[in-house]
Amino acid sequence: MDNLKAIVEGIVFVSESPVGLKKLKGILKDVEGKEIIKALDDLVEEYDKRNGALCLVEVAGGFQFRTKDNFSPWIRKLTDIKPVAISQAAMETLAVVAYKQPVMKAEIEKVRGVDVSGTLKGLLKRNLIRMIGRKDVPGRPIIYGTTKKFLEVFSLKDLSELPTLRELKELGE
Amino acid sequence: MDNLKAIVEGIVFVSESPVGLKKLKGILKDVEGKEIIKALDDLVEEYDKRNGALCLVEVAGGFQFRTKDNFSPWIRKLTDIKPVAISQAAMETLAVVAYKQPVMKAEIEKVRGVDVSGTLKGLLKRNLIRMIGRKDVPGRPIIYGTTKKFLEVFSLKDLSELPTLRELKELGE
Amino acid sequence: MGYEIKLDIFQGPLDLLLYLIKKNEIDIYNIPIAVITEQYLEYIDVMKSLNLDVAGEYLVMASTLIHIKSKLLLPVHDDTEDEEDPREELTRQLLEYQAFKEAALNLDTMNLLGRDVFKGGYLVGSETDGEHSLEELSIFELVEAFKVMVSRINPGEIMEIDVERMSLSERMNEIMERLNKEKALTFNDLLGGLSDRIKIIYTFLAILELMKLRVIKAYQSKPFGTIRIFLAVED
Repeated sequence: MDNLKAIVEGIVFVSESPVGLKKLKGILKDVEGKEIIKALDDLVEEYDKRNGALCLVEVAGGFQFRTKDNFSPWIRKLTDIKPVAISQAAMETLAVVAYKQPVMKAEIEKVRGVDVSGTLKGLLKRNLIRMIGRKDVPGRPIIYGTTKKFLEVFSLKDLSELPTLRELKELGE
Repeated sequence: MDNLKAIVEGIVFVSESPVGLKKLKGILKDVEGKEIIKALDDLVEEYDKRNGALCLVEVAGGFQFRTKDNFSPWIRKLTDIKPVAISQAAMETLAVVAYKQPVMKAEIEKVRGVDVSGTLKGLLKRNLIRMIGRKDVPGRPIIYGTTKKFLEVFSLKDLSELPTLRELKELGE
Repeated sequence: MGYEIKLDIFQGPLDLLLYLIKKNEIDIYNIPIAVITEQYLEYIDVMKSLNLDVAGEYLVMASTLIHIKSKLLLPVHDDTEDEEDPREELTRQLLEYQAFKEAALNLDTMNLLGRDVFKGGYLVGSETDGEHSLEELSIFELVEAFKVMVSRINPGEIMEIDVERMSLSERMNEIMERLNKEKALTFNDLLGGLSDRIKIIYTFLAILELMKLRVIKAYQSKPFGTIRIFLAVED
């Protein structure tokens, strides 16, 4: 396909969420995976080199066009944009879920030392975390984990890209 | 402004509706109108010449990035498989089926207080619920239950992983 | 002492303690409990005098601190050499909390979509209206939808939904699925292969429930003979 790169560009541009290789393969049936990867790589490089506001990034298991971060002051001047804000309390709860997942509410509360019902609910509503199942212990408490949306919002390819957590030194053991 | 072209590009890219000159002027206060027009013209030309899927077009009194016409067959393939949103009404019906299954239509309507024929049909079509049988009583009403797909979509191992009302209450109001 | 700090900037008792430790340049592995307890209680008093709601967690921590302090004052017995330092658990908690607090700050420095970077057509309304695609539906929305409805109907009809009930539904669905395919099943077909006691019980309850609902029928050709199950209504 001559214009594979352009087709990939169009598909990624039109999609609302990051487009993974699997989806591209599903649409471009006759094209080999490695050719698609090559097209994506070329696009990433092209937008990188070009002196524009856009870049193609790999997040949440797919590719997405975004503005480069140094343009945010201008974008935020758009009156119809309400910047995303996450409170410190919510961010702390989110951090515990992200690093300790799958994690129970009681465990989060033990770490933070406060009731986390409110922040947990807020994060569920924003689809940054989700209930991923139940723990196989008496009472079968719900366990929580992060979502794909979490990866998308925090510009992470996958969970292994989370910044490392400071080593917790074991005390008196 | 050196990077005026890039700033304009970023603003237009991020906006959902076409961005007019007036809006751009409002954001780029110190920049003269004709400079902004020049930046827009340059961008239109650049995307035109480039061998990509995108173009910058003037529509509805403003500028907007779009895919070029000849890419529409590919884009349509994408929208065909694009997951559709589920309405609040459908979600409510689905919730009643999930929690009260095996359940008859009349019971769902009693809880929801409205006719649910439409939403039931939609949920059946999406394979989120199914007819699991008929009751041997006059009228032989159909009884409904959720499907394997339902578990898949909500990332549940089985129905016992659904959160209970008490657990939801614990998350606070 | 000047309390220039707004108390609601603390994320809880652990956060306040960390602040006090930092302010006094204290070694977290060797916390002078008496000093810290005194300062902590002063903060609580200030909160109260400002008519701020002092969350219960702050008071629990206050009593923990006092408890540790009193333990440290007790004379050490000879046979308690194994006993751990009463401050140890607190130190462990503080260190863990500190690590996650740092992690939260790190998360905040990432390029946040909608704050630092933007995707095409990203506008208020387009994203926040809860328009989630079918692929990533959250159970939370489902449960919320149900809760809203339950609050609308009269309280007498609210049934307590529990895990057991849902396990039962799961088994009922499985039985109906098999019956729709295989038309007839014996008790043995359903129960035979099961080794999990709980599952056997649920399967049996599910059969009874489906019979009660008149969705399936069970027949037995002779006493103690094979019990066969059929759909009550053939489609």
